[in-house]
Amino acid sequence: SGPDSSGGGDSEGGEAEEPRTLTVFAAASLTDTFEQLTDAFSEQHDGVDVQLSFAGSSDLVAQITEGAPADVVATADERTMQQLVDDSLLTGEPTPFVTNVLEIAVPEGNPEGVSSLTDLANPDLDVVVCAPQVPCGAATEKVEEASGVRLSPVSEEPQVTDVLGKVAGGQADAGLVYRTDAAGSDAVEGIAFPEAQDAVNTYPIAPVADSASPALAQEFVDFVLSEEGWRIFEEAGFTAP
Amino acid sequence: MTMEHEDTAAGRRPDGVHLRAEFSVPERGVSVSLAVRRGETLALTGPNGSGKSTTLAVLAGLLVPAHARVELHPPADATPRPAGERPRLLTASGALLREGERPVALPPHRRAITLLMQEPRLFPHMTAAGNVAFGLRNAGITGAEARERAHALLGELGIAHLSRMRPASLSGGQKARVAIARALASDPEVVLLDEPGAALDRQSAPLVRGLLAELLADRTCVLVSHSPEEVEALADREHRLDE
Amino acid sequence: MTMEHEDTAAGRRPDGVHLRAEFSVPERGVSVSLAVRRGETLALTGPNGSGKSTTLAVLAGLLVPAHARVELHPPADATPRPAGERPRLLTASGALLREGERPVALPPHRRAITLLMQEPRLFPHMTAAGNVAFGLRNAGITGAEARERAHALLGELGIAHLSRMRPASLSGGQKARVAIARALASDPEVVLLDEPGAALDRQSAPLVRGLLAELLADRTCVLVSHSPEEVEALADREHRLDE
Amino acid sequence: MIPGPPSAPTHIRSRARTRSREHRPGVPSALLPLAALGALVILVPVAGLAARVPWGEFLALITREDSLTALRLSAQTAAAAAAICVLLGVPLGMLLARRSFPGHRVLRALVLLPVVLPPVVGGLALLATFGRTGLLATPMEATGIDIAFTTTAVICAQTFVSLPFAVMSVEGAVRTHGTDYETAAAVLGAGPWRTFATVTLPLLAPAIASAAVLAFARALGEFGATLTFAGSLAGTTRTLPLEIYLARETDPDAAAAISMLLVAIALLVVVTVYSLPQSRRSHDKGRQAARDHGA
Amino acid sequence: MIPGPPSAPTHIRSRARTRSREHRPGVPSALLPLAALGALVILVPVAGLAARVPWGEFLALITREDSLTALRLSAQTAAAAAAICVLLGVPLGMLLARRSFPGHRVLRALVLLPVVLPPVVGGLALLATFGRTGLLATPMEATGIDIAFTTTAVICAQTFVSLPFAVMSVEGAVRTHGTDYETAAAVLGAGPWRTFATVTLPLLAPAIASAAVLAFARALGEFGATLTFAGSLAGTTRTLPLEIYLARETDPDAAAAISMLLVAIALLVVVTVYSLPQSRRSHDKGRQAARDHGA
Ligand SMILES: Nc1ncnc2c1ncn2[C@@H]1O[C@H](COP(=O)(O)OP(=O)(O)OP(=O)(O)O)[C@@H](O)[C@H]1O
Ligand SMILES: Nc1ncnc2c1ncn2[C@@H]1O[C@H](COP(=O)(O)OP(=O)(O)OP(=O)(O)O)[C@@H](O)[C@H]1O
Ligand code: MOO
Ligand SMILES: [Mg+2]
Ligand SMILES: [Mg+2]
Repeated sequence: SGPDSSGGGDSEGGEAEEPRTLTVFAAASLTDTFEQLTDAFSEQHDGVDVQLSFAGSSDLVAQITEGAPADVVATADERTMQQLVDDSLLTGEPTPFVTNVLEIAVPEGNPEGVSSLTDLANPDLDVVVCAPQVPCGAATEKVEEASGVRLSPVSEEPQVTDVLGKVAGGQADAGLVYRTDAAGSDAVEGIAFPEAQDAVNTYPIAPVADSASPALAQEFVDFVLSEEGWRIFEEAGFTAP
Repeated sequence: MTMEHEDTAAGRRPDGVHLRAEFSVPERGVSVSLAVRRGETLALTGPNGSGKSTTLAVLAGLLVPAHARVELHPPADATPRPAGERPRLLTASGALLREGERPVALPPHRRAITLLMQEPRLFPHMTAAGNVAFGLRNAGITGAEARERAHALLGELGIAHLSRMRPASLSGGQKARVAIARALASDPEVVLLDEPGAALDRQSAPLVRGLLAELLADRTCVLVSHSPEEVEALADREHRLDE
Repeated sequence: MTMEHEDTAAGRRPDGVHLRAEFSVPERGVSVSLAVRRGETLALTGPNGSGKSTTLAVLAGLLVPAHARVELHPPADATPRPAGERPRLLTASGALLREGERPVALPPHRRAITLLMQEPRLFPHMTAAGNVAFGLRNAGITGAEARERAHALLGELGIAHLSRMRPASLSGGQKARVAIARALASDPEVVLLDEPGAALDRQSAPLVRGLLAELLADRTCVLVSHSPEEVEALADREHRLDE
Repeated sequence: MIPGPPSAPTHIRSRARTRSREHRPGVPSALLPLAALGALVILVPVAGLAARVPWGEFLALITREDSLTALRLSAQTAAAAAAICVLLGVPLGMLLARRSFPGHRVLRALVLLPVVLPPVVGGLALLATFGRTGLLATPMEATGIDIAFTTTAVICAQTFVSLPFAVMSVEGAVRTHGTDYETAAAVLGAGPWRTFATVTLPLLAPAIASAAVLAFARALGEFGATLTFAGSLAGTTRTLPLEIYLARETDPDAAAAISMLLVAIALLVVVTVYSLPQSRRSHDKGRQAARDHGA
Repeated sequence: MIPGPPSAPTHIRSRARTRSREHRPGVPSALLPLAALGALVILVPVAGLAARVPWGEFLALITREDSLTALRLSAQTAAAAAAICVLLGVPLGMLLARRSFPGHRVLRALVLLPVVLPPVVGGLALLATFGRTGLLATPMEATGIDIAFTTTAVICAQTFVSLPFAVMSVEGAVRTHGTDYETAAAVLGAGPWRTFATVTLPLLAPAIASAAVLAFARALGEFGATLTFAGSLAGTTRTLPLEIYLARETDPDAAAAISMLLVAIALLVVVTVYSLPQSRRSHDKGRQAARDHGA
């Protein structure tokens, strides 16, 4: 908890209030944006110490199910969030706050000259994608079905960051990642393709039922959904839900 | 059998026997029956492999034969032991018998017997003096007194100048002397010595023998030796094992 | 120094000296100069710590003193060695000298010398016969012949019935005999024996001594012993070290 | 079936024993609670995991094709990695234990690095070395070696993370063992090779078995480095841990079941290896040492 | 400062030596290439990683507050985990080496399970045990203990994955060591405790140092179980590996730099521990054994 205990101008008011802590569990793909969000949020809420914990969405869900002290949770897809809804671990319905679409990621300079999804069907290219079990892989499958393009990847990764890593490191010639991932990396170029619109991934956020400071949790959720929050997401390449 | 236990449970033998053993270790072809009187030194001799070291191991509690009887008797005029102190009575299977209790095996360190093994294994991480002091500490003598006595004992054995050496830098005979000092340091009630003089040189052997004679004078001892001189000088009686 | 190397490079000594050593190990207070003639058994005696085992270690190559001269001479009538075979010549610092080359230390296993250590360390994972056969195999004798010879040798030492036992289940004296058999099995040019008889019983000692006398008859040998009988029976000459 | 006689509990059997019993120094009883606690620290979570397994469907879950494919791949790669670890780890462990050379101490510490590096970073390190833009890219291209996304890459990753354990356990054993028997062999005329083959290796057998088991276990559980360096393709690079990780997303029951499969293989291999005669020798040695004093 | 005499290189010093040199059995030279290959398998990837570090900004990257916070947390938790591993691992290793009891062989294999389980699964196992719906939920609630997502949880996760290494290395050493010296102590009248304190422990010191180092290294590199069981909260549960993982996505340079920091700590600790006098004893013992034969 933060050292600053001087009363700030925030909603719950009252003097001599203790430094308050808010714990936010967020999907790994939100690392950058949530760190920025938190900085902005803390500026407006004096004496609030926001703790961020990043992991894969299904890890977050498992942790909250086992009693992790989270106040807010944001996952990278609706299916994982639904498990928390089913277990009644959230207050209210989760709210979608951003969406994300796939892009083709190629190493800097696009050495193989990839320009469309069809190019990825070239058997000479080493293509990596997400496995169907994870959100980005489910999206990849949808794209394949909708477009009729059959990919034969050399690897089906369990996390989108692993796809990105292989392309960024030059190990693979191309991969399918989220637009935000491509935008966030200096070592890859993102190539948008029209079929991506067939598989839009939605990120939901919700306050957690067990939260020690439900009001503050709701404030954070509201901030994420605010205009100011949106600007941060937009800059990172997210699209609106 | 149980009857006998009762007999000896009183523990005092009018015939002055201090230590009595009767056992056989069939898998080694060893079968022994012997008794040692209080203060007596019994020489245990016999050819290689006849069971001398095995006998000492049984007496010390390192080997517990399936059928054995080992008894250590308190002195005939012993004052009653303070409550809580166990009678030092080992019986069938090397076990301690207390009235109304199931016999339990008495481990080596509770037998008031020290054994100088044929391969004595000096502690490699202690100096010569440290090794000797180890024996003393088990008898409750610690600190400066232990160091002093260890040094004195090593001196009597002619190796005072080596007291700060580690076993690894001692010669065979020097090690043997440290081992003798370590075994005798704690003034044990009963001493078992397995070929203590085998590595000693011609000059030292008689000196060490003299010292041993002194130390063993009124101590109960079983001495294994192949040297007629040693047996002659130290033992009151000889017990021969044959193959 | 270099001159001397040249001198002895020829290697044949008219005086029949087979093994010559001159060295000092100041940190152990040992300084030795000795020569053994071909086929001779030299007894090395002296008090504990006088440097007997140290001397054997230097001869065998386990210890290389800073300043030392160890020479092993080929027989005077030696036929020229087949090309490629190295002359067995050890010189300053226990090194092998070949003309035009820098001296290199000659490791123990290249010295055509076997050593029976004071603590002989039988291989725990081999049987008694296996231990003896190990010595034979180093001399190129393998398979059935090695087994047979090992068994025979153990028989001569009176422990044929133990040939399939592991060292851990042998008595002290039995181990000592296996170690003797192992050291002598390979018929080495030079044998160094460190107190071979120390653990033997009164009956066996003379028997083993007889056997050793036979085996050492025309072999070059350095024998460390504290037993006057042993020295008397086996040695042609005695060299005393003093502290 | 005709029932055999009821097997007597140990303490009764020992009363009726006909062979002698040796005193074996043990463990001070005051330490036993700590030992028990140590065992619980490991066993309780494994029990917790087992409690999550839907045992009714266990067989169905682990015999799915995905699981079996991953199982086969895992068994093969972990065995290969363990073999390489023994082949390279025994010499390296011996070297570290027996020779001193400049940089000895630093090398000994460097050998531990794959343990310290989080496996994902280990995978990145392998990419930075053997990857297409890595340190060795030029020589590898020249020789036409391309291990990216192959089973070979899996074995590489597993070897990298497991080798330190093999080296450490061999080194420890060689040090503790000393050189007494090797010296005895040398003065009997045995050269370094014969000594190594007939004295060192047999005496080290239990330690080598331990090293193999440790390396195999570590390789079997390897996840991060494999994923990062080799990828995850069914039948080629997707080992059991990767399969578990994926299954967890959609089917936690299957994930728990496959984890138990991993546990079962490990138990099987470990119990088997430790039951081999040569890997028990040091145990016997302990016993024999006790016996020795009765000799 | 007055310059001292230039220190002579080793081979010259040895020519002019005044002390005797002992023959030390070594490693057959034919094995040296394998040992070198083993060392390369480990060193080359680490070099590959180092090549990726932007050394110019290294200091700036590792002294960022995030890095320092994670460093502090990592050092504390890994040290605590290593201490617990020694405390519990020494008794358990001794027990496995010295006592036989029903289920001994299975327990020995079970102890290896945390090595086999992918760390993420290990983390799940811990959640399944200590979590809200876990095996121990009832007793933990009753006593008001709640370790989930605290620094304690980090230490738990690290202990769970590191303990097997401590146990294995102690067990191996105890077995190899035998019981000779303990028997010698017993026949001199020393009870189990005195024997343990004055004979067993000092003789095992090098093995215990190794166990501590291994456990510390493994705990330092722990990632998957920590993330899953303890989460990733800055200052509370986000250790260096988690920090690296986070940085990797956004700032690969920082990730590489922090990895090198991890490597540096590990090297420092390992070299320090192995330089302690008592952890070198077995080394000396090797030397002394050689000397012994000259005695
Ligand atoms: N640990 C053991 N296991 C099985 N048999 C053993 C063991 N130790 C010794 N023996 C056998 O038991 C017999 C008696 O051995 P013991 O060591 O008691 O003889 P010893 O009289 O001390 O002989 P020495 O004079 O050679 O020391 C021998 O035949 C020996 O082979
Ligand atoms: N490894 C060693 N390091 C240092 N000093 C040693 C070492 N081994 C022996 N010494 C010392 O060297 C001297 C000679 O020892 P050595 O073992 O050669 O004697 P020895 O004549 O064989 O004696 P013994 O009859 O007792 O076997 C002794 O004073 C001994 O303390
Ligand atoms: O952010 Mo995710 O849950 O790794 O796709
Ligand atoms: Mg004996
Ligand atoms: Mg000697």
